[in-house]
Amino acid sequence: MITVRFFATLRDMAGVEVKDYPVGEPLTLKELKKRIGDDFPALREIMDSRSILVSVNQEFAKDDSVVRDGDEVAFMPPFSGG
Amino acid sequence: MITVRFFATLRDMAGVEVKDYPVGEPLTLKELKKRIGDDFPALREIMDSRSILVSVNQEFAKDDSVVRDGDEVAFMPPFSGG
Amino acid sequence: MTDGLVRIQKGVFSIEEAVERVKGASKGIGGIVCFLGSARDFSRGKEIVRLEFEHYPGMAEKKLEEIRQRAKENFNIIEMAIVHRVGRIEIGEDIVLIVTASAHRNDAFMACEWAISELKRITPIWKKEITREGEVWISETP
Amino acid sequence: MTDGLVRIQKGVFSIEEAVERVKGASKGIGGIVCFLGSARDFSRGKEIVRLEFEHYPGMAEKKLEEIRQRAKENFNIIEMAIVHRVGRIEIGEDIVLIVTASAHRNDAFMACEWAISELKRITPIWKKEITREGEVWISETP
Repeated sequence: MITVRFFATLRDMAGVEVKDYPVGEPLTLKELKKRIGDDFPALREIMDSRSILVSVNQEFAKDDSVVRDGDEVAFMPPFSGG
Repeated sequence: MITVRFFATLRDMAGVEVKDYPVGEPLTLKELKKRIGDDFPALREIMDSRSILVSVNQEFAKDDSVVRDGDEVAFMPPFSGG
Repeated sequence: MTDGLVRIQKGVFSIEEAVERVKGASKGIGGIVCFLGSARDFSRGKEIVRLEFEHYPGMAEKKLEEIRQRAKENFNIIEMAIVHRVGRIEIGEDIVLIVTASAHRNDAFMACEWAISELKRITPIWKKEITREGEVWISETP
Repeated sequence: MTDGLVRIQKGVFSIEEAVERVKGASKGIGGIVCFLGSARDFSRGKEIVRLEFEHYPGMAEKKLEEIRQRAKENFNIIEMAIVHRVGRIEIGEDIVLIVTASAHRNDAFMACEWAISELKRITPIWKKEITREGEVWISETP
């Protein structure tokens, strides 16, 4: 299982905060995004925007990062803390 | 009367905090310094040091500033607040 | 590990308490610089009713601690504390506090300015502005 | 005239109180920068027992107020407060506090750094360091 989290405006767009994806073999973030896009058409375009940050196990990651069973992936709009 | 005040190390050198000088005509700071130097030989050299600041009525002043009856003059070593 | 020097919390914080935590690190501290961010009543031409902050629990704290460690490596500072509030914040209330301490003031100023910029850049925290016309998540995009 | 925004006092001060005085100026304040100078235990290679500060009453307050006014003219800040203690100050205690507030943080940082430099340059306040070997007035010369 990969736990996918959406934050702030992305959560509003997805309509959920967390979505679990059962996985067999490890896959790339790019592949995972495709599956997420199928479930959440509203996110399909925005997920590929350069301003959206992605983390794997709470570290920043890129499209070619590999994710596997047990990982936590988060999709985050630009930060606005401070 | 001109009230002359000494601060910090200058007060220690003068041995007094305040000294009043009766005056008739207005005089320049340079002239006043000469009179102070006669009373306080320990200050004679240091008063002309470029690092010593002088104020007249609480505003910075120079050797050619004119002081008169009622004025307050202060001799101040370099500041070390903050 | 952080001795409470890096915190994300819902409630208000005390500046004095944070300064004391930092001062506890050394008697050689001569200069302390604090940055305090607070909630303004106007933003982008709109009157703000209140703010709401959301964070990524775990990752946000980790990033703040990373900022603290890197500040101590890269600037000549003795200690640093960061507190960021989340949840509902009223106008005039404090949002974030960064305290940097050094022997001499320039180092503390530099580290504090760097830290608040870095916090904004890498910490997963989001601000929502609540105005009379509605609510909007703040971020350049989308 | 200054509404207590510029103070020279013997007793300890509260950072929070000073911040509140500054915040009172406007709800448009978004960034506040504080500089806090405190008494270090070592200076010029000597162990310090305590400090004593002397000021020129009247002129010192006037110069602090002048710094506040010039800061408000020359930087894009909303308000500024300055507190400087005089008399006996123990190691670890605070000596001086400068609080600057602006809509955006860069202005507050710049004004705060300028103000502490200017305070040191033009305010008639003198520090005496008390060490085990004796007392010495601090100044570059004499």
